[in-house]
Amino acid sequence: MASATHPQPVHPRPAIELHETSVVFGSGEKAVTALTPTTLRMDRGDFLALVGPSGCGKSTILRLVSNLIKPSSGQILLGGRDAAAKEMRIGMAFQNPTMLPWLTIEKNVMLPLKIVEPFKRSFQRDKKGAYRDRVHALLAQVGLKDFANHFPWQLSGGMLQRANLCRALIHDPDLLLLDEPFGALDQFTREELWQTLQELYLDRKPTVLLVTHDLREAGFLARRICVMSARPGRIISDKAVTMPQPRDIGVIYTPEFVEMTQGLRELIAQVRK
Amino acid sequence: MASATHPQPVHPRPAIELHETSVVFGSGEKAVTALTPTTLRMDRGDFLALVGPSGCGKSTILRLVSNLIKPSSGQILLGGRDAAAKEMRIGMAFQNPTMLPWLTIEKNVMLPLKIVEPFKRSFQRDKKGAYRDRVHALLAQVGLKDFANHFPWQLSGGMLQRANLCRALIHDPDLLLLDEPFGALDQFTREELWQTLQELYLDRKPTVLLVTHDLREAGFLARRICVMSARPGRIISDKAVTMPQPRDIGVIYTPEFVEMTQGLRELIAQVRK
Amino acid sequence: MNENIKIRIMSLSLIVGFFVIWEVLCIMLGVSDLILPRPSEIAVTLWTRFPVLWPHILQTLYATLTGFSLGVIIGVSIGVLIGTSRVAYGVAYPLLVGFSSIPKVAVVPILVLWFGSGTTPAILTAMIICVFPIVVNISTGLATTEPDLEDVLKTLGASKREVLWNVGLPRTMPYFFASLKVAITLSFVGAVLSETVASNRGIGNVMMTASSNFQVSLVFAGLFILAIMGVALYAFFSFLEARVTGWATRGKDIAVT
Amino acid sequence: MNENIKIRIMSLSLIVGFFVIWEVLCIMLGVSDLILPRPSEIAVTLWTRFPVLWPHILQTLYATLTGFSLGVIIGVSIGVLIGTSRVAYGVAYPLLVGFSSIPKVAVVPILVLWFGSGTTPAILTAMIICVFPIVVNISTGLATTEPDLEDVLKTLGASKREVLWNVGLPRTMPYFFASLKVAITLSFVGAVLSETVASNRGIGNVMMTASSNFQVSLVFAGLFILAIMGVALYAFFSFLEARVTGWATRGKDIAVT
Amino acid sequence: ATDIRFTLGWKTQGSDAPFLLALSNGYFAEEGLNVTIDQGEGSAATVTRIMGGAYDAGFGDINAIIQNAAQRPGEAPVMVYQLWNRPPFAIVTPKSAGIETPADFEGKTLGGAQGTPTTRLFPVFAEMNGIDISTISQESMAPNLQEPMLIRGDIDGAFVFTITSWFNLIANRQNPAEDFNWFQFEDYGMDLYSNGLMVSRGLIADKPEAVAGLVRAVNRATLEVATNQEAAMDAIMAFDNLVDRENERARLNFALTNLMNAPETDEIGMGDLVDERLARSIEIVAQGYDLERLPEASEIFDRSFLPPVEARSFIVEISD
Ligand SMILES: Nc1ncnc2c1ncn2[C@@H]1O[C@H](COP(=O)(O)OP(=O)(O)OP(=O)(O)O)[C@@H](O)[C@H]1O
Ligand SMILES: Nc1ncnc2c1ncn2[C@@H]1O[C@H](COP(=O)(O)OP(=O)(O)OP(=O)(O)O)[C@@H](O)[C@H]1O
Ligand SMILES: [Mg+2]
Ligand SMILES: [Mg+2]
Repeated sequence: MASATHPQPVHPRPAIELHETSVVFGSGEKAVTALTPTTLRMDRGDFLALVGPSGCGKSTILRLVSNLIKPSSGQILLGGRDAAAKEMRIGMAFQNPTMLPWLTIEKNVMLPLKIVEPFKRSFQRDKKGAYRDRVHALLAQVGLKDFANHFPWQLSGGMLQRANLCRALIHDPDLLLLDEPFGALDQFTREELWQTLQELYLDRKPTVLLVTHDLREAGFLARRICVMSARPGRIISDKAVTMPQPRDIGVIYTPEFVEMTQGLRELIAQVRK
Repeated sequence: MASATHPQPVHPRPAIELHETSVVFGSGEKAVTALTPTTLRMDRGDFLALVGPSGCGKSTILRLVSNLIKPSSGQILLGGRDAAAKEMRIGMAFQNPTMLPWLTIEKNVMLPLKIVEPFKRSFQRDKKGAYRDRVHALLAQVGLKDFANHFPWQLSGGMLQRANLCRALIHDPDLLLLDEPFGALDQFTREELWQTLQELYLDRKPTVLLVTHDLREAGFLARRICVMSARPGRIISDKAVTMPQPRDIGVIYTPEFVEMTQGLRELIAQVRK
Repeated sequence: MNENIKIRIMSLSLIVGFFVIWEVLCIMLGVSDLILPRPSEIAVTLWTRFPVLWPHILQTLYATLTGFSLGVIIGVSIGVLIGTSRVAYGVAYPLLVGFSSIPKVAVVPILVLWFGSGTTPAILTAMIICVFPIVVNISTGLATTEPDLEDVLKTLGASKREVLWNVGLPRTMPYFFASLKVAITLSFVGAVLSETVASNRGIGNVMMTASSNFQVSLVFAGLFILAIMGVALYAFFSFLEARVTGWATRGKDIAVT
Repeated sequence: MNENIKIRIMSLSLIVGFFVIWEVLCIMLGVSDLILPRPSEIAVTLWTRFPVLWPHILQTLYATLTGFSLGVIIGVSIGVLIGTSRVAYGVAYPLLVGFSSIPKVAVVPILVLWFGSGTTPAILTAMIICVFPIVVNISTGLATTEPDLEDVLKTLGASKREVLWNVGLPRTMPYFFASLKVAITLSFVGAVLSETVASNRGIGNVMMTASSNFQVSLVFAGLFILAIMGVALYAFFSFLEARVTGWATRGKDIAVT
Repeated sequence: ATDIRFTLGWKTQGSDAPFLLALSNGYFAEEGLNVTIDQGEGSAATVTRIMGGAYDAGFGDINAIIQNAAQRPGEAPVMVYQLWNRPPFAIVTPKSAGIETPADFEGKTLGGAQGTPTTRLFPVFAEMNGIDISTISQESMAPNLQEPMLIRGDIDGAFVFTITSWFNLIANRQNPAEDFNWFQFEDYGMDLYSNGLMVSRGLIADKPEAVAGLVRAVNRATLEVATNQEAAMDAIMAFDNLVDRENERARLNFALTNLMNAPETDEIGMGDLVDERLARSIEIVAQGYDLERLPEASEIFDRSFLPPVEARSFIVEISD
C-alpha cells in the first residue's frame, strides 16, 4: 500500500529465489518427495549449473521456476514477484524434447515469437519475413538448416534436442532454463554448442539455470555449480567457478579445471552413499 | 531346393549382416539419405559400439536390424536369415524411452515376457509369481525398486531410461540393441550400469550393438568400435578393442585406453569436416 | 476433495436452475401445456403414472442394453478391421457412411416386415444405430496410434494381433469411451424409435400412445425417463472411463502441506 | 501409388459386389419389392424420377448443411467449454447427455409449433442432432491432451486461450474429424426427419409421400440419395482430415530403389 | 391351434374393441386360433404389413387394398369382414375460418398427413364439388400436428379422420361440435367403405377354416361390443393400460354410432358390403390415386367366410 508509492529499490531483487521450497508428488503410500525444503537464490545474469544423481529433483526445480508446478510448501519468487506473475521472459529446453507433432521444426521453433511479447505484437505482420529469417539463422547455427520444413518425427534424437535448444533461445529470454540440453549429442557437436551458448550468454547476460550430468560442461559454462543429493533432493554444495569468462575449450584440460571437476566428483560420490 | 537337404554349415552365419544397405526417407525434394550403402558384419557374441555425429544414421541401423524399417536397397540378414524371420530374440532400448503410458513401470518392463517365447508360453500361469520377482529384481539392480508401481510420467528422465534398459534386458535376448542407453544418467549411475551390463554380457554372451556418444563408454564395454561419418552416414572405421574382458572401471584411466579414445576423437574430428 | 464437492454442488445447482428457468419461463410466457408442459407437471405425471410406466421402462432398457451390447461388439470389430486394414477402410467406410446417413426411421418398418413388431426390431435398431460412432472412433484411435509405441512391441517380434491388443486398443480407449457416450444415447433413440413404429411395449410406445391422445405431459414424462436413463448409463461409463483411461487424463497431483 | 490404386480398385469392386449380392439374393429368395426392392429397380427409379427429385435434393442438402454448420460451431464451443472447465463439465454434460437420449422425433413437433413447418425446423433439427458427438469428441480430445505439450506453451507465459489455440485444438483435430463423420450423417438424419414430420419439400417429404403410396422403390431411391450425399460429404471431410491431421497418421515412407 | 399374427390399425383405441374382446374372452381360442395382436402404424400400413408376410391378418383400410390390388394384382390382402361401413374421412375447419360450403375452400390453406386417404382423395372431392383445386395451398404434416396447427391458425382446414380428430380436438380443449365445421366425404358424394378385418391371400389359400373361425370370432365380439361397452373397455384396458378408459369409451361409441351403424347394415348385416357401392368406391379411389388398372370387387372383398346374415344383425345399445 504505502510501499507502492516508494521509489523502487536500487538493487534489484534476485532473479530467482526459492525459500524452503518442497515438492511432494501424490499422497499416501505412493507419495514421492521430489524436493525437500530447499533454499536457492540466483542473481540476475548469473549462470548456475545444477548437477546431481538421476531422480534427485533437478527437473523439478526447473519446473518450479517456470511455474509449471506449484510447491507443496515454501515460496518461489522471480525478480521478487510471484512466479505466476510471468514478468520474466522464460526460455526452457525440456529434458525430453517435446516438439508439437503437427508443426514443422521451423514452426515449432517460431512458437515463442508467436506467444511472447514484444515479438507477439508484430507476429502477424512480420510472419513471412524477419522472424522466419531469425529462426533459420538459429537453426543453421545448430546444423539444422536443411530440416526447417521437416516434421519432428523425421529428425534424429540429437537433432530434436538441438531444435529444442533453438526454441528455448529464439525469443531472447531473460531467464534460460536448460534441462540437459546436450545429453544426446556427440562430444564435438556438444562442444560447439557450448561455445555458442557461452557467446550468447556473455552477449545478452540472461540468467541461466543449467541442469547437466557432465561436470566438464558445468565447469566450462557456469559461474556457479550446485550439487544435489540423491532423492529426496536438496542442495548440498554451492561453489563458484572462478575462471574468467569467456573460456576457451582448452580450459577443460587445465589442472585447475581438472581439480575442480575431481573435487565435485568426489563430493557426489560421497553423497551417493 | 537341393540345399535344403544338405547339412547345415558347421560355422554358424554371423549374427548380423548388412550388405550394401541404404535407407532413404521420403522422396523428391525432402528426401533424406539416412544411410548410404553400408556393409557390416557382426559375429554371434560380439559387442560392437557405434559412434558418430548426431543424425548420421546410428538409430537407423538399429531400426534396420530390428526390422522396424526396410532398407531402400541392399539386404539385412540376422543369423543368415531375413530379418523378418524373427528367429532371434531381440532386446531393444530405444533412444527415446517409449514406455506405454497406460502401464506401470513393472508392467512395461514385463511386456517382453508376455510376447517373447519361451516366456510367453507360461505367462498366464506364472504371472503373479516368478516373472514379477524377476522384474523387481532387475528394477532393483538399476535403483528403481520403489517405482515398480508408478506410471511412466511419474518418473524422471534418467529413471525412465533405466526402466527402458530393463525392458531390453528382461527376456535374455540373443541380440541386444542399445541406443544411447545411459545418455540421461549421471556419471556414477552410468558407470555402475556399465559394470552391470558387462557382467550380463560376459555371463550370457548375447550379441550387442551399442550406440553411444561417449567414447569411454564404447571403449570400456565394446570389443569393436565402428565410427560413422556425418550424414549421409557410412562406416569409416572399424577397430577392435584389444583389452581383455572383464575390464575394471579403472581401465579408462590407463594410457592405452586414453590413447585409443584420443585416436578415435581425432578420427571423428577429421570426419566432421 | 473439497474442490470436487464444491464443483459438484455448483453443477447440481446449475442443473436445478435450468429446470427452474424452464418452469418460470413457461409460466411467464403463458406457454400452453399442450406445447411444452412445465417440469412440475411432468414430475407429477411421472410420479402418478410410474406404476404403469415401470414395465415399459424395463422393456426399453432391456432392448437398449441388448442392442447396445451387440452394437459395441460389432462396432469394435469393424473399427479394428477398418483401423488396421486399408482395404477394409476403403470398402467398409463408404458403405457404413452411406448406411448411417439413412434415417433409421425408414429402416424400422423394413425390420418389422422381416421380424414382426416387438422386441426384435427394437434391439436391432438400437444396435444398428450405435455401430457407426464406435467404428469411427475406434478406427481413428487406431490410425493415430503413435508408431513409436507400436515399435516397442514390433521389435519383440509381436504378431499383429499382439500389437493391436497391447498397444492399439489400450491407446484407443479414450476414443472408445468418447464413442460409447454417443452410442448409448443413440441406442436409446433407436430402441424408442422402433417402439414408436412397432411395438406394444416400451417407452416409445407409451410416448406414441400418449402423443396420439395429446397427453402431452405423459409424452414429456417419457422423454424425462429416457433422459434419466441416458444420464445414468453415461455416469456408469464415465466411472469406467476414469478407471480405464486415467493415464490419458492425468492431472498434477501435488500434495500441499 | 500403385499400391493405392490396387486398394482403390479392390474397394470399389467389393462395394459393387455388395450391390450385386443384394440383387442376387433378392431374386433368389424372391423378396417382394414391397419389402426390399432390388438395386437395379432403385437405380431405374432414381434415373427416371431424377428431374422431379432434384429440387428436393437441393432443399435437403441446404437444410442439412446449414444445420450442420451451426451444429459444428455450437458443438465446438460447448466442447471447448466442457474440455477446459470442470464446472462446465459437471453442468453441461448431464444436460447434454439427457437431451441427446431423447429421440429427436419427439422434439421436431415442438419445433414445428414454434417455428412453423418447412425449412426452419429442418435446419434446427439437423443442428441439434449433430452437436452432441462433436461435443463429446472435442472435450475428450482436450481432456486427454498430453500435459507435456501444454507445458511448452505454459512456460512461455501463454494465456489459457493461447494454450487452447496452439496445443489443445490442433491436438484434438483427429477427434474432431472423427466426430464430423458421425455428425454429418446425423445431420442428414435430422433434416430428413423434420421433413417427414412437417414440410412440403425435401427428400424426407418425398419418402413420406412415396411410402404412403407404397412406392417402395421411390422410398429406397430417397435413401440412396441420402447415402450418396452422406458419402460425398464424408469424402470431403476425409480429404480435409488427411490435410489437417496428417501428422497424427504418419506412415513410414521409405523410398525403395 | 393355428397361429395368427394380427396387426391393429394404430395404437390401441376404443374402436379396436371387437378384436381385443375376442382375444380376452377367448373367442379366438374357441375357434382353435392362437392370435397374437400387435399395435399398428396406420390403417394403410396394415396392408403392407400383411403383404410383407410379417402378419396374417389385420384391421385396416379397404381403400389401401384397392390401391395395392391395382398395382400388384394377386398380392394384396382381402377384406373378409367389413367393420366400418361409413368412411371417417373428413375436412375439419374452425368456424372462424368462415368455410361453410365446399366452394369456400378456394383460396384457403389446408393441411394433412401425406398418406391418409383424406388427403389423397381431396382432388376427387374437389372435382365432384366443383372446387378449383389450384387456388388451394396444401401443407403436409404429421397427424399429431394437424389439430394444434389448426387451432393456431396455421392452416384453415385439416384432412382428418373424424374418429381421430374429434377426440384430438377435445384433448386440445376445443369443442368439436360447436366451433368446427365437418365436411364428411360421405356427404359429398364419396360414399366409400373404410376399415375392416383383412387377411392375407396365403391364409385364405392354406387355412380357409382358420379364416372362417377368425371371422366368426370377430363377428361374435363385434355384436357383443355393440351392446356391452363396459366389457369392451375391460378388454381394451387388459390389452393396454396406458390409454384413458373414458376417452376410449367415447371413441368406441363414436365408431359404433357414426362409422359402423349404417342403414345398409340392417339389410346385409354387419361385416358384409354392397358390391355396387364397392365398385363405385373403386372408381373413386382409382381416380384419386391415378390407378392404371381397376381391380374387380372380388379381388377386394370375399364374403364367403361370413356367417349367415341372421347371425350378423347389428344393434347398437350405448350404455352409460
Ligand atoms: N508427476 C510426477 N508424479 C510423481 N512423481 C514425480 C512426478 N514428476 C517427478 N516425480 C518424481 O520426482 C523425483 C524427481 O524427479 P526429477 O524429474 O526432478 O528428477 P531429475 O533430477 O530431473 O532426474 P533425472 O536426472 O533423471 O532427469 C523423481 O523421483 C520422480 O519419480
Ligand atoms: N522417419 C523419418 N523420416 C525422414 N527422415 C528421417 C526419419 N527418421 C530419421 N530420419 C533422418 O535420418 C537421419 C538419420 O537419423 P538417425 O536417427 O539414424 O540418426 P542418429 O545417428 O541416431 O542421430 P542421433 O545421434 O542424433 O540420434 C537423420 O538425418 C534424420 O533426419
Ligand atoms: Mg530431469
Ligand atoms: Mg539416434
